[in-house]
Amino acid sequence: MAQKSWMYSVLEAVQYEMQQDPAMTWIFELTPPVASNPGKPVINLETEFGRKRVVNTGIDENWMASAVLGAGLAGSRSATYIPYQGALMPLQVIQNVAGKLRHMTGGKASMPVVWIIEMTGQSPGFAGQHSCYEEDTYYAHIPGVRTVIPSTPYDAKGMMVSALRSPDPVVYLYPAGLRGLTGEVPDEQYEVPLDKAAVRQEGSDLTIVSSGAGMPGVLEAAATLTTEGMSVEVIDLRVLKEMDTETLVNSVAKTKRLLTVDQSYYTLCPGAEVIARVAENVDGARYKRVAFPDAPPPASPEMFLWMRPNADHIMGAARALV
Amino acid sequence: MAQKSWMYSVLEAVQYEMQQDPAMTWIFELTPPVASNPGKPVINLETEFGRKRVVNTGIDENWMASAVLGAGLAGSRSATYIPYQGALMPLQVIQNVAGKLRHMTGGKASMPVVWIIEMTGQSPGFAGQHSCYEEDTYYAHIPGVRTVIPSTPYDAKGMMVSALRSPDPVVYLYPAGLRGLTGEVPDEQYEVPLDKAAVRQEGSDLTIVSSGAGMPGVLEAAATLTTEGMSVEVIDLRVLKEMDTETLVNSVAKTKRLLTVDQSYYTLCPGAEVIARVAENVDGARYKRVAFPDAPPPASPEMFLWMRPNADHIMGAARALV
Amino acid sequence: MDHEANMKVVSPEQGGMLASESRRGFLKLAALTGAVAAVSGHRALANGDIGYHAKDLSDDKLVELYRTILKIRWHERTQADQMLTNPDYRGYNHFYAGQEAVATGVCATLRNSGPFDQIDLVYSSHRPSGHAIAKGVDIPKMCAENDFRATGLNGGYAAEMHLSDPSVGFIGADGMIGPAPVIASGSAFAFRARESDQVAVVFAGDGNYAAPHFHSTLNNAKLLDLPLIYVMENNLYHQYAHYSYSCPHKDIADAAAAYGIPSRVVDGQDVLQVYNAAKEAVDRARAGGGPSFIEAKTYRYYNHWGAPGAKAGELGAFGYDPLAITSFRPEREVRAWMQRDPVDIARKILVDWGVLDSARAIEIEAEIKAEIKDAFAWASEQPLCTPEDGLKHVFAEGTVPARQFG
Amino acid sequence: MDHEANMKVVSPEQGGMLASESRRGFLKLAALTGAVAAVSGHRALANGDIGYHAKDLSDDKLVELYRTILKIRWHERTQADQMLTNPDYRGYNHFYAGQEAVATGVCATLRNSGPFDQIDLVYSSHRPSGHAIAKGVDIPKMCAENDFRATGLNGGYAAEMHLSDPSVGFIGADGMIGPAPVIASGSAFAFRARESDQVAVVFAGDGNYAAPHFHSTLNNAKLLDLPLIYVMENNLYHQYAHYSYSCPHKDIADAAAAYGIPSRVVDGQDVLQVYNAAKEAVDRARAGGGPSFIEAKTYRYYNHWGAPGAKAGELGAFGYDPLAITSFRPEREVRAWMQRDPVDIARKILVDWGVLDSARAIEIEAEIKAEIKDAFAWASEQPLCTPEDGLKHVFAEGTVPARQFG
Ligand SMILES: Cc1ncc(C[n+]2csc(CCOP(=O)(O)OP(=O)(O)O)c2C)c(N)n1
Ligand SMILES: Cc1ncc(C[n+]2csc(CCOP(=O)(O)OP(=O)(O)O)c2C)c(N)n1
Ligand SMILES: [Mg+2]
Ligand SMILES: [Mg+2]
Repeated sequence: MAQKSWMYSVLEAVQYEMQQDPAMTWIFELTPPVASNPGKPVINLETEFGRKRVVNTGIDENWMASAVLGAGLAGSRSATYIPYQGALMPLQVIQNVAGKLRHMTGGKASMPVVWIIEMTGQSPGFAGQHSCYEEDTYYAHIPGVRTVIPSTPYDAKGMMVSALRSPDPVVYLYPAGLRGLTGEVPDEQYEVPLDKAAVRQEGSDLTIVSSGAGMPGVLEAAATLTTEGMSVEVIDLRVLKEMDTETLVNSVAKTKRLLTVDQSYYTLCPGAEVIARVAENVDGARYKRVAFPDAPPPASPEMFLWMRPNADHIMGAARALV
Repeated sequence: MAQKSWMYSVLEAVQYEMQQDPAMTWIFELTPPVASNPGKPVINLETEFGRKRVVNTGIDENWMASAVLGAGLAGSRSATYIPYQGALMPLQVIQNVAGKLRHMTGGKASMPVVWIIEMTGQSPGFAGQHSCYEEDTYYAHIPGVRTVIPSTPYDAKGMMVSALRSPDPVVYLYPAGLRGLTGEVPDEQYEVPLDKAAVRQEGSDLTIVSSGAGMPGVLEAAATLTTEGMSVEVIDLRVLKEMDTETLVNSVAKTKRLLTVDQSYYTLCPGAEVIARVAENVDGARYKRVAFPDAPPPASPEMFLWMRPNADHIMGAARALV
Repeated sequence: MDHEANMKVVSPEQGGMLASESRRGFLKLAALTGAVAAVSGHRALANGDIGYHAKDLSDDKLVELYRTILKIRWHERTQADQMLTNPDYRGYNHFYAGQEAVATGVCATLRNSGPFDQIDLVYSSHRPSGHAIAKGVDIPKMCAENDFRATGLNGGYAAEMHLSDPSVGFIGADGMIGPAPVIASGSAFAFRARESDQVAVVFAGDGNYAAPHFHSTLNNAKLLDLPLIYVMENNLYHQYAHYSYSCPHKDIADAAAAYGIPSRVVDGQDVLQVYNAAKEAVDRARAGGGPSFIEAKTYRYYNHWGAPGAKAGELGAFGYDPLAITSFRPEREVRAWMQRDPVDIARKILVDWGVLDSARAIEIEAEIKAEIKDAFAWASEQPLCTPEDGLKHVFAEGTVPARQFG
Repeated sequence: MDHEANMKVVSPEQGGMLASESRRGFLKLAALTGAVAAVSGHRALANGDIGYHAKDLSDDKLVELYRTILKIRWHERTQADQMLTNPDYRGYNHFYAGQEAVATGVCATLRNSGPFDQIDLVYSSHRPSGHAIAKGVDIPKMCAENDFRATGLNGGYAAEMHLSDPSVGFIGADGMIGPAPVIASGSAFAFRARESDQVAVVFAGDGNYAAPHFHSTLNNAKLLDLPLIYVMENNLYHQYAHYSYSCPHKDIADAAAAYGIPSRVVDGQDVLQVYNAAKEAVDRARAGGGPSFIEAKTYRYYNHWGAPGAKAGELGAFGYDPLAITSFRPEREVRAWMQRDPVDIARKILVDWGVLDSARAIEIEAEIKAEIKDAFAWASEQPLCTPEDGLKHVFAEGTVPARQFG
């Protein structure tokens, strides 16, 4: 156990699985699978496993995603890291082939593959394509693929282990904005389940649900609200498909107040699904959504930072709801 | 005014606009822009406007969608008909370029383009890729694009006219299952707005909301429920982006019961957004969703027809809610 | 354009054949003459450029090729007849009749049985029945699948466009144009990464040329030296459009050759020409020599989909011409291609080579016809699916919840 | 491979030049010699194959080329210095320094002003500042845009990667690799459909070769004879990978030629070579002769993005080598390319041709430097954006609702 960065934690998981399984492959484009961490050996998958197993390809994210799918169908576990700029280039093959193939073949297709889909870091200044945060919804609508989105280095490693070991194809969303996080992460492999939300804080006045890059702001807001005397329950979805309805419903049955927080666009953001699931199962609750407006992110930091949901926005919405 | 088929109504709209505007183009792949209707002249855009303006291309839906975008940016109104098999091939360029470009350029990019995205007819027997119904969500999550889905020949023509005249890019979803519909459709051009839901039937006990291929089953169910004495309000969304919240909220404020019906997969179906919008604005209502399970459609008609929402399913859910 | 960019060819003149001990060496000339005659007006594609590997096949194996062609042919004809005459029959197909020699010749060069990590993998298309049969899929189970039966090859989930049987290396059909070749290249990538000598084969139509995936597939196959064999079945049309609508090349193989990939054009109606080219490609791939591209010029006797224009008991479909189609194939073109039937060509070669006599050849056809008839009969008695099973197989374990009831 | 598949070239030897009345005819040899000398070890790309169109340019136009190159150069240097020395400066760039001759030579052959339905359109990339300046975008407004100012070219919504100014035919930057060429082909399609003689130009890096869109663009441009000019700026690297990681061709132009598209390789450091090739392509496209492909071999002096490794007041970036990058460019390669600087080459030609003397050339550079400095100064005084305006311009009319407050 040591304090580890997000990327180091993830590559530790991958490195171990690749050491155990000489057939496993990794395909990347821009981001060499390299990570260092104070007091730990540098991990470099490319030099450790060689360019036949760890390959640096051209700018063709659809090939990358399709190639790991083909590798999986051939019996080799395989993973790829898709940079955020190409995050939706592979959507069609994942939606129309990978997600459907097990079912379409009556269970015969096996796809032990992981697509790490980077989401932007939402840095101000880049605009549109380089600051957006929207892939969660697109991927979560696909049946047959487990879509997960860790928000801590601990979960990032544990869910990567589970994803690599899963017989199901996994879309592993990775918000680049969480790159800066570090945490206590065990050295050995461990699994975090691919179907459970996490209750990050218990409370009885209000349930706040978020995921991925939304979590730091939610935790910050919850801490302040707690000091103000509000009893806040915080749920980190972690899994968008299959969403853990039970944890959500149990919480709101208790608090009767649900606030969802998304960095994704308002319309059809994960929070919409959270609210709908709860509303079908809990009577008499009240609801609010904080989300990015249905507008692309502008370059100007003044505009962008005003639009992107933050702790202040969340606290305001929480106070209005309770 | 005459009884007209869906496709005839749509091509009538296109033909007129192309006659008025010699720069306008149409790109197709499998489905020649041809329609006939009893008592009416055959419409054949390809022979009428020639192959420079109306072009039959290879199987490259991303090119088709990108090409009309480029034509629009060059000042030529342009439309393309994407067959359902390739319905998500163009998602990335629509999501990451077209939807963002006006905003990213501070209003300078003009894109008078229409992508007619066919959705399958959901015929039993074809399985997975040829029976699915899922594009609505993917396209509706995109900002900067108007995503509409008519459900009657009258709206199909009127919304096509509006779409072709709109300075905004429009995703015009066309569920092939509605191909069989006919209706009274005026010969002249008329516009149906791109931002208004339609109340198809008024009632006070229950609001049922659906769209596109969901509508025939909803209307059938509503008719039966009405004869049983239930007062059902039926709303046809027609527009997924920007969704007409006001009509939805007003209705449920009255009925306090909301049932959404989607042929799309349950998770993040348009109904989830409908419920979330209403739940944020109406207190004390009850909710239910009918949708396709989060599973690809299987080939076997026995399995498929059991899974696909139909009038019986809708009636059952309505009775349970009221 | 030179298709031989990066390859060494053992031509029949250079020992490849003369040094062979095959008793068929001396027969080759006769066979070639026959084939060339059969090509009639057409260019004798690739004849003589490729080592004549098929000459070394045993009699059994040669007869097997003929039997496979017949199985495919009679599967197609029997199913077409079902569709035309049996109102209860619900199956459909994108018929492969006319193209049988391509699947047969290619799959005969592959490893089709054994452990999954040793057999070769085939990726097929929306027109899969021929590829499936040639790869060794169980025909009765396939018939049951195509008829939506619970005991079908894929439990009734797949039907024609998603047939799959990994146990024989048939990764399966694919309803889309574009993705399959790219995915196949991923299997080839895995083979190379794990140092296996398996090969991946993808069958794709001329329609695939225009898809952006075409570039991805060939470019990465070449860059990474993948053991991928791209078999382009150029049957001249995609749906209703002639391939010249979407491709500036006369030979699509030219497009592949531009990447530096060894590329061949072969007569897709002659199973031995196909075999020769495929053998060369498979040998190269197994030896680490990277990808190959084979363009088989061929033709389908039926229309794009189903049996419109077909008559029960007759081969091929005529006279179907949907309204206002941009580029519909001329009927005389269908008839001309039917003159060079892959069944006839295969039979003639076997008879010329003394492997069979005509009587036995006809007897075999009757046996196969009966076998296929039985397969359809068996299939029609299989149970229908259980509705609730539609919620299975979404993930490896468990079922997903029903949502259609609210 | 022959890049001349479908074209007729008027070589300088065949009348194209000799018949010209240009007083520069006799100077050409001297210039060529100069250029060839400057190329030093490198192959003198395409020299002499193309009609020497640039010889017919007026003095003013030639000086204009030089001025444009300098504007780009000093924009890059000034901005880099801002980034390195001004802690308040928030802008960034994918610097174009080193590649100036490409944008300049190409855009000089285009119609850059007039009604929107008559000017030529340029599609740029994530490295747009050079293309924007060469196409005639207002530089102070561009500087303001890059600094997120409300009065910037695009109101502060765009910043560098989405710069756009349709009024000069600059459709604009594009942050993605892949889509722009396909979209540009759509503009070319519209020109042809409406019988306009406009042309569409797309600038794309070597990284674009591997994108599946590459195939779509070239295939459709060829099939439909589109007035599209694909300018591939091969600066040898995409991000940190040498182009040989993703492309099996030495000359990417070979890939385009395979489609039957007239394709050229030119020395991207020599503005007149670029001009000649672009002029030929534009003339062909306007005359209905369809697409062309120009591969300009060039190099960027800075790293992929921003100014790491750069020093204020100095040209180029050195010594930046991020941890464990697969294929990082060697510093000596940067220095070698800087020996053949596009500013120097352009100046030398103009002086050799007697269009300018050295003193005037230096004076012009000082003028431009001052002009750019003023542009940055003006930009830095522009107002910042109003937060709420982020809800505008989603659609042509109105604003979308705020959603961040719940
Ligand atoms: C992405 C996509 N677009 C459109 C289709 C519809 N479609 C099915 S088969 C076909 C034609 C395929 O032609 P070809 O590849 O030549 O194969 P053939 O039918 O001749 O065997 C088309 C366009 C599809 N399946 N996928
Ligand atoms: C689809 C996509 N994937 C990845 C990226 C990230 N990216 C930005 S620029 C670039 C390299 C581009 O190289 P090249 O085309 O040669 O242009 P250059 O930077 O050399 O001008 C990459 C990979 C992107 N913008 N879009
Ligand atoms: Mg074909
Ligand atoms: Mg480059």
